[in-house]
This record gives sequence, C-alpha cells and structure tokens, in this order.
Amino acid sequence: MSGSAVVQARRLPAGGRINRDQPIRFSFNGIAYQGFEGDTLASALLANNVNVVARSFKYARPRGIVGHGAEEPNAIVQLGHGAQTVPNLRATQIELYAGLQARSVGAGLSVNFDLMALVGACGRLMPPGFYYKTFMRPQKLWMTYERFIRKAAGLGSAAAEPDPDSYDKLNQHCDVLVVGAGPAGLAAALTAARSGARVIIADEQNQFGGSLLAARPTIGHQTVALWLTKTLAELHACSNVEMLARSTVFGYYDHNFLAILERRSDHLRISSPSVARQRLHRVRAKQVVLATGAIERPLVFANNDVPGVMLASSVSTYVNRYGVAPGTKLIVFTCNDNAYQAAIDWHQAGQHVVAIVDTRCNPSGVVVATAKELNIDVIGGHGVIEALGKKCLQGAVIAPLNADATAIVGATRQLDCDLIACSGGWSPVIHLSSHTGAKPQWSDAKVGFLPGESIQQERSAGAAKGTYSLLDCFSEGAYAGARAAQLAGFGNGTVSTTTPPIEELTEQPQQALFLLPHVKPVSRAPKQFVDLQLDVTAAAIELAAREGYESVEHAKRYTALGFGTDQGKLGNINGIAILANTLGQSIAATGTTIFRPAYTPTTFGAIAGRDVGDLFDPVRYTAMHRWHTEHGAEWENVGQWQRPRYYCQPFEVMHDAVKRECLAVRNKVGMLDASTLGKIDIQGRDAAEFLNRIYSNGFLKLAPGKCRYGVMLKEDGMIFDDGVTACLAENHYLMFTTTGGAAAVLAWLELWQQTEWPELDVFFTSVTDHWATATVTGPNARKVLALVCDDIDLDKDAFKFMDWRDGTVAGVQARVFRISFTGELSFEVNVAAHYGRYVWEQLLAAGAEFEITPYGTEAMHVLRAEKGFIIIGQDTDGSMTPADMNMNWVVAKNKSFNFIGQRGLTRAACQRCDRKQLVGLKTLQPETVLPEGAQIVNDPAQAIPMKMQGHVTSSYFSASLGRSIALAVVKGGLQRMGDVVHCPLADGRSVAAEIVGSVFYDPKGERQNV
Amino acid sequence: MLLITCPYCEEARDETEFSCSGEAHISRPKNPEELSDEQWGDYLYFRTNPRGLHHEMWYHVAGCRRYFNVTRDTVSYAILESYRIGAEPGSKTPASCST
Amino acid sequence: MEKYSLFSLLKHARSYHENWQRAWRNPEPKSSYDVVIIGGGGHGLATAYYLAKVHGIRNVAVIEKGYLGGGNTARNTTIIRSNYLWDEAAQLYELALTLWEGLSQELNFNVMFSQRGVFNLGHNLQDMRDIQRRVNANRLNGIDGEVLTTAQVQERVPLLNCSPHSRYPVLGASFQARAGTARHDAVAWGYARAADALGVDLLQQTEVTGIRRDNGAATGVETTRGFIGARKVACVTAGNSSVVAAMAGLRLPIESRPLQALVSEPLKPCLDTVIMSNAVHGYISQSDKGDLVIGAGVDGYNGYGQRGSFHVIEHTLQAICELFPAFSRVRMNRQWGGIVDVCPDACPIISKTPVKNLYFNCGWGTGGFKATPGSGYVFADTVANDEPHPLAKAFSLNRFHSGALIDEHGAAGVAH
Amino acid sequence: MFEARRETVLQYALADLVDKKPADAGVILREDAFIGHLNLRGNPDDAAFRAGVEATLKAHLPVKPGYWSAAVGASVYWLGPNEWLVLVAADAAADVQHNLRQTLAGHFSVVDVSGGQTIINLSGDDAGLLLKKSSTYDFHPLSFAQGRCVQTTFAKAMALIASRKDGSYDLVIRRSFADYVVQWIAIAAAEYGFAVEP
Repeated sequence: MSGSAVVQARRLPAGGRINRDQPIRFSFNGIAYQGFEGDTLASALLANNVNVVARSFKYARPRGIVGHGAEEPNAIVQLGHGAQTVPNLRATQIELYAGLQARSVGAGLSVNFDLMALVGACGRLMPPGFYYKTFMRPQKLWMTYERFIRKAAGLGSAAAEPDPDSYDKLNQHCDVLVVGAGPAGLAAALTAARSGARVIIADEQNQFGGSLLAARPTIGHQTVALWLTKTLAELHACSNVEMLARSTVFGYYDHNFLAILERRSDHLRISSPSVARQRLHRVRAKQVVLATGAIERPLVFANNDVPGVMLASSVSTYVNRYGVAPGTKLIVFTCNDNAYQAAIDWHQAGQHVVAIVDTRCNPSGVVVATAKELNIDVIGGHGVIEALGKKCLQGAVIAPLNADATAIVGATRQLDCDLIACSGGWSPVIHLSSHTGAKPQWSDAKVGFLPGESIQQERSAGAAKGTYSLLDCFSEGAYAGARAAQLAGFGNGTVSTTTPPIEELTEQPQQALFLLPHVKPVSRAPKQFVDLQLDVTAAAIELAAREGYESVEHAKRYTALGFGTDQGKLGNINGIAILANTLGQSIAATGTTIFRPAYTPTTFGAIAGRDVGDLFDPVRYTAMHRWHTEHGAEWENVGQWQRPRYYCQPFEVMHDAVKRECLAVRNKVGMLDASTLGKIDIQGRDAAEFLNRIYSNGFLKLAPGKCRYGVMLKEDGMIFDDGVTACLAENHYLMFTTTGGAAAVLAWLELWQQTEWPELDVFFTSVTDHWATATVTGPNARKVLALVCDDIDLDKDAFKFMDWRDGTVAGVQARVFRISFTGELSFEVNVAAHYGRYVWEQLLAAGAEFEITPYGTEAMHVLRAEKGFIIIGQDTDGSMTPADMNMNWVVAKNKSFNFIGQRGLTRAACQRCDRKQLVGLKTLQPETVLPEGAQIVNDPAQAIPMKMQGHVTSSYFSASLGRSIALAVVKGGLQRMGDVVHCPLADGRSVAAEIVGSVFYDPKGERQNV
Repeated sequence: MLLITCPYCEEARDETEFSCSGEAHISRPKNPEELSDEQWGDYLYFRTNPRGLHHEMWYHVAGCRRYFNVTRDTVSYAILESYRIGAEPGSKTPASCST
Repeated sequence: MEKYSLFSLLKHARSYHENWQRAWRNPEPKSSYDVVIIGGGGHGLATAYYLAKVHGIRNVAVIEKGYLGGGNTARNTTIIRSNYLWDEAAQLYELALTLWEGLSQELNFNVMFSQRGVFNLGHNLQDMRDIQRRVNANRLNGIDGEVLTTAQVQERVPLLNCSPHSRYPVLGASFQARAGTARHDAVAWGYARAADALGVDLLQQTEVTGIRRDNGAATGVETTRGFIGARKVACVTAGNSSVVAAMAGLRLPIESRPLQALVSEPLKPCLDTVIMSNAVHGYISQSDKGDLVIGAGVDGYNGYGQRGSFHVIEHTLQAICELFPAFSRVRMNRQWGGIVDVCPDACPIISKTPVKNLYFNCGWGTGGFKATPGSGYVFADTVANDEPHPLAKAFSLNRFHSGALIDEHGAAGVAH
Repeated sequence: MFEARRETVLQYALADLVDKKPADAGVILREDAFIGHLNLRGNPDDAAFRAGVEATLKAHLPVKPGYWSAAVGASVYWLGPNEWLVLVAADAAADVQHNLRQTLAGHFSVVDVSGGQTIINLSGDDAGLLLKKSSTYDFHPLSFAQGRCVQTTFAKAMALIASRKDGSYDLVIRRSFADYVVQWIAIAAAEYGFAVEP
C-alpha cells in the first residue's frame, strides 16, 4: 500500500450500519484509502469520492459505480495478487477488510488515463458484429488479428499459480429452503420454523434483512427494525433452523436440488488448509420459498453511463446503510413513485436535491406529496434525455415529453447536478425460478417479468413475485412459509406470525419506460447504453433487428446483450423492450431469455470441492502395497488401482529392471502381486448353467478342483472380458475377471440374472478385496511352494495345470491355483488379505535360495506377450471377436443355449475374412522394437492416404528370445503368415516385419505343464 | 440432479448412487439364431428414445445392487414411478403424447 | 448479397449504420420445394447452402421450429479437429476441417476459425498406446498430428499441471496444429446468409408436425404454417432425430442425452490452445471474449430438457482444477446443456432411409459442430444424387444390421 | 513352524495419523479390526431360510430395508432384498459359515469376506457433520435413528453406514479403498479436531 489514507470526503457525519470506531485501510489502483467496518469496497470508494472505477469493455469509456449489489455492471475489480488473486469481483459485494488491495480490471495503466479513449473514438467503426464483417482477408492473418482482439477483451486475470486455499461441501436436507432474507424471506422462515419443519434460510449478504437494512431509521421504520431484531433472535434460537449468511443460492436443479455457495474466509483474511475458503451446500429441499427480491431497472438515455448516474435504490442504500453521499447535487429521474424515496432520504441526510424529474405528466400521491412538503422541486412530464460530462457527471439535459414519453414535445434545458438517481421500475429476480424451467410471464401491470408457473416444489414471495409494498411482502412471505411447511408435512398452512404494524403506502401506477427519446434519432444520438458491461447500446439493438437478427436470442448473441458477468441483470429487460418496440410487437410476444445457473459467478474450486489433488479419484491398494513401496516399486495406474510396474534396484533403469524380472521368471522363479484381479464368488443350483450362457465356451462339465479359462462377449459378439473360473464345489464357483473389468462384470452378471433369467438360482458376491494373491511362477515355483506348504500334494500328476487346491501356506488357510499367465509353472496363492503381506514375505523368504524375484506389470506384459496371451483393452478394443483373436477354440459350437454374443458373431460383418486378426510380428532387424500403436501397411512407398492393414497392439524386447516381438491385428492376418509388412513411423523410418504366429515362446506350452 | 426411489430400498436416493442402463422392457429374443441380421440389429441397437414418458432401467450400484425400472418424463425429468423388474408400469401413457 | 469488408464498414459508419441490408429474408413458405430440410442448425443450413451452391438446387426450404442455429450450434464448445481414429471418420472430419479453413472467405462472414491447435492428453499407458495408434493412422491418412512428451506439453502449456505426483499424471499428448475453435453462432449465420442469397427460403418459428408419405415415399411435411410439399425431405434435427423419425414411422439406433458445458467470466488471455483429456474427463479452451469454455461429459440418461445433472459439472470442474490448479479461483459464469444424439458406435448416420426421398443426418453425438461444413457437403450430395456420397457410405443406417460399426468410442471418449 | 502374522486394514493408514490426537476432537475414529464378515444371500420369504438363519445366529434377520439387528453373537445388516452382512467374532467366522451351510437348505449363499472389508467407528459431536460432508444420504437423527443402516456413497467410495446406540456410526468399507477413505476423513475432520482411538 502506498501513500497515506485520505479523508472520507463523502462520508455523512452520522448514520449507517457501519462501525465508525473501526477504520479500515485499503487500497484501490495503488492508492491508499480508509473506510469503516461494515463498508463494502464500493461504499468505501464512494465515501472517498472515487468516481471512475473502470474503463468500459468496448469503447473504453470511464465508468462509475451504478448499483449496490449483484447487479453492478461496472465496478468489476481484481482482488489481491499472486496465488490468491481473484478476478472480476464486484466492488459492491466485497466486504471491506484491513489491507484489502483491489485494482480495476480491463483498464490499461489507469482508469483515468485517456489513451484507451482513442479506441472509444473509433466507436462508430464498431457496430455490433463488426468482427463478423471484417478481419477476413488475408485468411492467414486472422490468427494475428485474433491476438489483438483477445488482448483487448477479457476482464481480470487468473492467478498464475495453484490455488493455496481449500474448498468443501455439505450435503444438506431440509423441509423448507428459503432463499433470501429480506422481509418476505424472514417471514417465510419464521412461520415455517414455528411449524417444526427443518428450515434453511440463505442470503447472499453478510447480514440478514435484505431491503430492511437500507431502510431509513424513521419512526415508521423503528418498528421494522425491532421486528428484524426479534425475528433474527428467534430464528437463531431454533434448533431446526440453519441460517446461512454470505451464501448465494446460485443454481436450482432438478428434483429440488439447489446449490449454495457460502463465502467463509475471504472477509476474515484467513487462509488455512483445514478451513475451507468457500463451502458448497448441496441442498435437497422438500419445498422452496424464493424470496429473492427485485432489482431496480435503470433508465436508458444518452450518455447514461457517465459516472454519477446510479440506481435510485442504490443512492438510498449508500446514504442509509453506509452513511455515504455519492454526490452533492442530486437529480432523481423516475417514472414511478418508489424512487421519490431516494430524494427524501437524500434530503433527510441534509443533502441538496436539485429536482425530481418524473416522466409522468402530473405525478401525485403520498410520496409525491411528502417530497413536495420537503420543498423538493418535482418536474413532471419531463425526462432526462442526456447526461453531461465525461469522467464525472456535470449536468443533465431534460426535456418535456408526451404522455407515453416517446417523444420530446418542447425545448430542452440543462440542470446542474453531479448525481442522477434513476429508476425505471423494478425487475423481480426470477433467475432461480427460471432455472427450474418455469417460463417467465410478462406483466404489463408490474412492468416486468414475473416467475412462471411452478414446475418444482417452489413458490415465490415478495418482490421476487412483483409485490413491492413492505406490508404485502411480510404477509406474502409468511403465507408462503406456512404453505411450504404444510406441504412438507408440518403445520396446517395457517400463518402463526404477525407482521409489524406499519402504515400502507398507496402508490400511483408507474409508467412503462425503457428508452428515452432524444432530439436525434437513436442511430445518431449519443450512446444510450442498455448493457453497460458489454457496451451494448439502444442503437446496437435496433441495428441487429434491422439486419434480421429478430429473435431475442439472435439479437442478444449478435449484440452480446446480457452475456456479461452480470448476465444482464440491469440491461436485459430494457433491451428486450427496445427490440420489441423496433419490431413493433409486444414484449410478451418478443419473449424473455432463459436464465441459467449461476445466479452470480461461482468459484470453480468450490464446485470441485475436496475432490482434487490426492483425492481427485480414490486410489486402491493391495494388502502388499506397503511392501512394494518399501522395495522400490515404480507404479502403474490400472483403473483406480496402483500396481507395481517394476522394481528398480540401484543403478537400474526401467529396461534393466524389466529384463532382470523377465529372465528370473523364465530361468528361476518370480512373484507377482495379482491381488487386483476381480474375483466373484458364484453359488447356486444353476451356477453352471448361468456360466454356460454368459461365457462363449462350455462350463457345464467343470468338476470341483478344476479351472477353466473363459471369454465373455457382449451381445454384439465383441470380447468384453476374460479370465479363469474355478469350480470350488458342487454349484459353487470362483470367477476371476480382469483388473479393470471387475465392477463391470459383476454388474453384467447381475443384469442377466435379475432381468432375463430370474428363474436361475444363482448368487454373485464380490470377493476381490477379500483375497490377496501372490503368483509364484517359474521353473522353481514348485520348490518354493513346497517349503511353505505341506498339506497339498504338489506332485505334477496330483496337482495338474488348471487344477486348484485348498491348503495352508505358511500356516495360513489358502487356495492355490495352478493357472499361468506367463507360460511357466505357476501357483497362484490366495489368502485372506489380512495375511497378504505376511504370506508374500514368507514366499520371498522361502524363495530366497532360488533367487525369487518380485516382478511388476511390465514384465508380466512381456512374459504373456511371449506366449501370445492377449490383454483385453490392449490387444482388443471393443471391436474384436474371439475369431479375430485367433481364439475360435473358446467359442462353443453346439451349446443347447444360445450364449451371450453367439448371434452377434454370425452377422455378415463378423464373418468377413478381411477382418483384422491377431498375429505375431518379427521385425527383420531383431533389435528393432516396434512402437505400440504403429500402423501397418503393405507398401510403405504408396501415396498418402495409405491403405492401412492394422496396427501393433503390444510390442517389447524379449530378453528370453534375445529379440523384439510384437502382437498386432492385421486384415486377414491369419492367412498371411510369412508376409512382410511395414510400419511407417513418424520419424520417416519404415520398419519391416514378418507376420508370424502369435506364440513366440514355448509354442507347445510344455513349460506350464511340468 | 435426479432423486430416484429404489423399489427395494424403499426410499429416494441421490442419482449418484445409480447408473442408468437404458430403455426398459427390451427382452432378449428367445431364439436368436432364428432372427435375421435385421431383427437382431433392431434388438441390439434401435430404441424408442421418446420425448416424454420413458420406461428405463436403473441399477442401484452404490446401494442394494438391484436393477429396477423407472418411468420418467425425458423433458421435465419428473419421475412418475419406480417398479421392480417383471412388474408392469402403471403409467402407460404413450410416449409421443407428452412433451 | 452485400459484401462485408472493412470498406463496407467504413461506408456504413458514415451513414450511422442505418442502411445495412438484412442478413437474410423472412419469407412466406411456398406451397412446395424441391428439397425441404428439417432443422435450421449449422448442419441444415450448410446442407442448404451446398445444395444450392454445388448442386444448383435452389428451390430449397430450411424449416426451423425456433430460431436459426438455436440448438446445439448455439450450445457447443466450438472445438474443431479431425484427428479421428478410423479411416471413415477421419476422412469425413478432415473434409470438414479443410472446408473450415476457407469458410470465412467462402461465406464472406468471419466465422473466426482459430487454428490454435488441440491437445489430447494421455494419463495412462493405454491412453498413450491409443494416442500413438491414432496419430499414426492420422498421419498415413494425410491428417496432421504429432505425439508429444510430457516435457513438450508442459513447454507449450505452462499452466497445465504436469507433475508426476498428480493422481493421473500427464504422460504425453497428441497434438493437431490445424485444429482449433470457431465462433459457433457465426457459422449458422454465415451459412444462413449465403444460402438465403442463393434463393433458399429460411422458415423460422415453423415447426414440422408430420411427414406426409405416399406409398412409401415422402411427399412433404405438415407444419405449424400448413402443409409444405417436397420432392425430397432431409432431416437434420440433432437432439430431436428420433422424434422426427417417428413422424415417418422410423426408429433410429439413437439415444438423446444431455451434454453440459459452462463458461467462466471473461479473463485476460491465459490459455491459447485447446486441451482435452478423456481419462480425467474435461476439455477446455479460451474464447476470444476471454471466457474459459469448458465441456463436461454426456449425462448417463436420456433427456430432452437441455439440462443435466449437477454432479457432472462438479466432476468436470474437478478435472479442470486438477489439470489447471491456477484456475481454481476462477468463477463459473454460466452453465447450460445441449441434447446430443448418441449412436452405439459414436459415429453419425448420414443415410437414405426405408422411406423413399427421406434422408437422415443425425447421431453426431458430441462431434457435430466440428463436422458442420463436411456434414452439410456430403449430405447435400447424398440428397441431390439419391446416392450416398463416397464419404457417407460407411455411415449408412444398415451398418447396424450388418454389424459393420465404426467404433469411435476410443477416439470419441468424452464429449467435444 | 509358522507364526502367521496378520495386519489390520488400516494399520499403515492410521500409523501416519498417530500424532493427530487433539483432546477436544470433534471426530474420533476407531478401527474395529479382525471381525468376521459373512455375506449372506437367500430368500427372506422362505420361512425355513429365515428360521434357519435366526436359529444359527441367534439374531433377528432384518427384512425391513435399511435396518440392522444386534445380538450377542452376531449382528446382521440389511444390504438388499436377499442380501445381508453378518458380523461375528473373527475366529467364529468359519464355524458360523459351516453351521449356516449345515442348517440352510434350498437356494442360499454364504461367503466369507472378512479380509475384504473393515469397520471404522466414528464418534464425537461432529461425526454427523463429517457424514454430511461425505455422503448425500440424510443422516438426520429423526430419519437415521439407531438401528438404521444404509449402503451409500462415501466421498468417491462406498460404505455401509450404521447408526449405533451410543450415537456413533459404524462404516463398513472395502479394504482396497481404506487408505483413501481414511485420508478423506482426516482432511474433512481437520476443522473439527480429529483423533484416532487405538
């Protein structure tokens, strides 16, 4: 922070809900200022007489603060810096805290620096869609044009470092969710709470009370203030009520699911990993009350963007809630009674009201009278048609208007002022109701869109429904709360609360006014802004219509109306009205546009929650995981599992390690952690019949003690999963699945049993996690096992290949399977996982004398490839049949039941002989290893596009064979043994290889049978 | 964010506990081998995909692991009923009539 | 058609832009047309344009129930690429990409085709095998592409989290330099304006309620503005294909699913390319306006509501924060949903149908926008000649009976 | 001979957390390790089956969805319309399985899954809040009183969650997800004060 805090020139001597004993120092655009506790950044800036807070997006015009909340289009700032900077926050929604540092976004050096204004001068060259009409030639230059366009666009900047803060979520359930804690919302919450319902009430502001917080503390309002205090006290005391301040309900989703963003730590300036910066409340509500209030609508006149033009309600808010006078000489410009309050508040605050300019011919009624009693000059039948000044307001041009305010009917004159509080009436905040799909309804009486017919369990109350009288808001809210509670099963719908005794103000009807006439036609008048953030003018909308962009969506998209970060909260309705007028049709016929979440911008990190970093996705460990970690395992992610890919010993790189592991298995003995394989226990009288239907090969005659390899197909005949199934006992089987396929296979089995064959008595239970599996494989495997197992006859004739036995291994109850994925003599030892690491270590100890070597998935891949064993998902891709994999032996020809996938296999396309088939490839240079994924052609010299014959699915250097080997799928490959094919690589080389059988090692398969 | 009643757990649960397995009441032909490629293709791939009432199958994967059927409006997403496999839907409204 | 250029802009500026021509007419329907196209999205408008431009068939109407380009054209994340795995798909998308490259000039409407390149990240060994396979296939098909190491990716995308310690580390990527993004609305408007100039009638706010058939042949459409006769009826109604098909008594191998997307607030340039990750499930680019444009996965159930489930958005933003930890403090401005017609093999249907003179172009799933020019080109050809364009042959309906599917799931993966 | 050594599922995961023991912890975690877990399947409408189970376990077989019953020797949790989890003493698992097989006839299945899962007990004033952070299910005491149990999502894993008489909760989780679940709990509970009870 630089310089010393300057005085708060515009701070009123008294009043406001601020703590004047708590001065707070902050800085804006590098200049130090002082505000008070209770200020927002906006109110503090106004207190310090900061008029220009931004430069506009397209024309680089100076802009000031217009509103006081979520609707603010101009005061968009970059908060903080470094990793914790936040772009595009609204100054009107930032609670002031000590040391706050903010900068204008978009602006170049300084918002007061006028160079950018040159761009503004070219404004006439930038009608809507000008970029669709230019920058087309020469074609190759677009990327250059684009770079400049992109630089000019965009508001704030994202951080360049990872977010140091954390976010979390709460899953909430309630009977009644009340959105908004203004008069209607509080009344609703109170009645609902008294009925005993579980209530959540959320409000985006730091204090509850909504509009009541800005109410002037006069006699009439004392009772209101009292009511507020008492209501909040009662709600706080209710155990069935959760009150969420600083909590924006930003989305209303299907089946009454609402998302709330709670801001928890920014205003406290704490940042700790254990305290979430923001919290997402995921609320499932039985009933919802939308008391979201309304936003005042600005009036559209020439140069209405000059700093000093504000919303009337915002002027009141700054005066009453923050004790700030955003100017000295006020003009209130209105077409309704409501805005007179701004003049009255201003006057009461001891400030000078130049005049109230009212477009209605002879305004009358209570507030008008009050204003006149205070000697405020009320000019009826007039409108402000142009604001004067550049960086700050210097006056207003007013003109007499005809009855419907569409034409100027007399001479214009100037009024001296530095603040215009304008009001075109109110727009109910129907965003959330609109999220549900309810179609907004235009009301000529309310001159605004009202919530559409409810689709979800929700109802609107108060200003959100176009009800603006305070008294009606109270009662409407109370009724809505009671009704919601009743529908949720609490109370009988009668209102148990009383509303404060305040006198009812009768208002005169407002005038529907969306665009002020000017002495010049719209196309030639000074800019009349509709959407301040995106610099969309009335002329732009007229032009869009003229060019044929007549539907609201076309006009919006062509002009960018409503696409800003305020989502057109101020501009949309004026814009739609101007379009309607241009097309000569009603607003209702022109229609609104659907609001989408988020109501206000919502932090990515909060929506992501804690599921980032290590917790992004569950990581699954086997029982031996820690042993692997302690012994230098390098990991491979297989689905959610972490499996050792290889174990690195000192001075080894992957290649050495894999070679060592492979040779150990082939020549001595190795051990693999195979625990991740899916395992499903299958029991029931019809288990065999079921397996016989689900597998492509036969399973009716599998005897206890025996295992069989099987392949599962989808109904289209394509391979889906494979694995060994063992018969444990009569009507009792254990199915192994691939590691990645476990969950899908279980769902698949349940699907067929539950939906197609409920008559089959069979139950499936996942036992994947129960068993830890150590695969001992290699010539010495039997010797190793013999040292730790004495109750299984390991003799090769007693315990054959594809048998399994029950027994004890290292004193632990175990199931041992003689199945092999390496082609070597193998025993898969399964024990209850509690004993996994112990048995693993015992086997290692026993194997020490044979130099038993733990190996990982990489060696496993090489070893199985040497044997031509396929891996689902690597050698297949969902478009491969058993025949394609040269595995017709696994397809039963004459089952009584037409197994899953059988019919698919007989379709024309599956019968073609030019399908890709699994073959082996031997590069002509034995040391050359083909890259996996290399494409195969017959003639590498042919022109592009080349005729591709297939691709390499698996490729390794086989240490045992001393050469490279590869598996590939090649069109008609099984008929092409001996052919030489070519793999043209990215680097220009083309590798020649011979098509061979897919079994490279021990073709007769003798080693696994010893 | 759907709230789906599982007819076995007998309570409404968050959508994230379930997975949708497509159109309901598509039973496997009893005699696949007798079907033409055309008929088999229809069974495998062709779906009603209505705009309006849709009978679809869901799997309570994070709950009781049961499959069951749901009648849901594919425009409003409103769920009219959940019913067990084998049961017939109560709401028979032809899909086309609702939008 | 009035020529758009800097000079026309200057000229009109002098007259306060009061004299710009309409981009397209708002005509009354004729009683009949040579070809009626149902669906005024990008594909339908492109089809109309090429029918008129290439085949000289100008007595054409495009019937749109809402506003032009109001469906998926207005809702997608504007990614354009052609690095598909299988020859059939790759060649179709490559035709589209080459058309994109000259489209602004062809239509005299700047569609802002920005060839900023597309990265497809690999997060596990199988991803990398698939990337190798795809890039090799692309190269031999004459489609540009390269495989990059983690270091190369990090160098080109500094903000990307390439830490080996992340849950699913980036192991590498495929990169297609000619790929990129375009301004989605401009595509529809550009084709509309050009087609209109060639005499095509664009009938907005006109809904087709039925397809009239006369002994097995389509003869016209019933609409909310009365019956409109047609020698040929071409349906290009993504998100509604099954419904329109039902009007002609047809069923399609399609499920209509919500596909969600979201944008952040506008930011100063911080990402100058397109990042896609199937394994981590998210894809992201930055629009010229400065918004981060982010795509989510397809929802798991059928839906015509143009809304999806919140948890899909949550998952997508988890992926984005995982890939770009610096974006965690950026804020979501708007989210929405489109309706994608998903085919079992994640490939489109461009086909004649059992009903004579009735043609369907649908099932693009998440690949529709990028294909717009190519789709329109081959479909126009198919309709004009009543014979599949060579590039459309493989995408006919009967593949679902013969079993000759083109399984692009590997390449399609998440939405894009 | 062999000295069979067994490890609890959370042995390592909790070892990393030993120092985390604030006195005023709002969430206290305890692993109930080495319990016998049996997955039981059968038809609840079959009186013989029900009688057989209850006679063998000397416990009530809950047929009402979402309930569990506690008895001296065994507690039984409803998992689905024909599926239950039976918890017994670790060393009793084999016998109980044997006895069930002896007693029951017809279509049923019993599977020992003891090695595949473990029980995490969560107590403390903020245990409920922790569940709210982790699961979409409504654990409000009114709807989730003692005796209730539910299989649902927990963070991005799954769990069987049961509410106990003492106001604490039991989570039955799968072994392979255990480290993830504990890490999640430790982080989510940090703001309430997190302790691990031996």
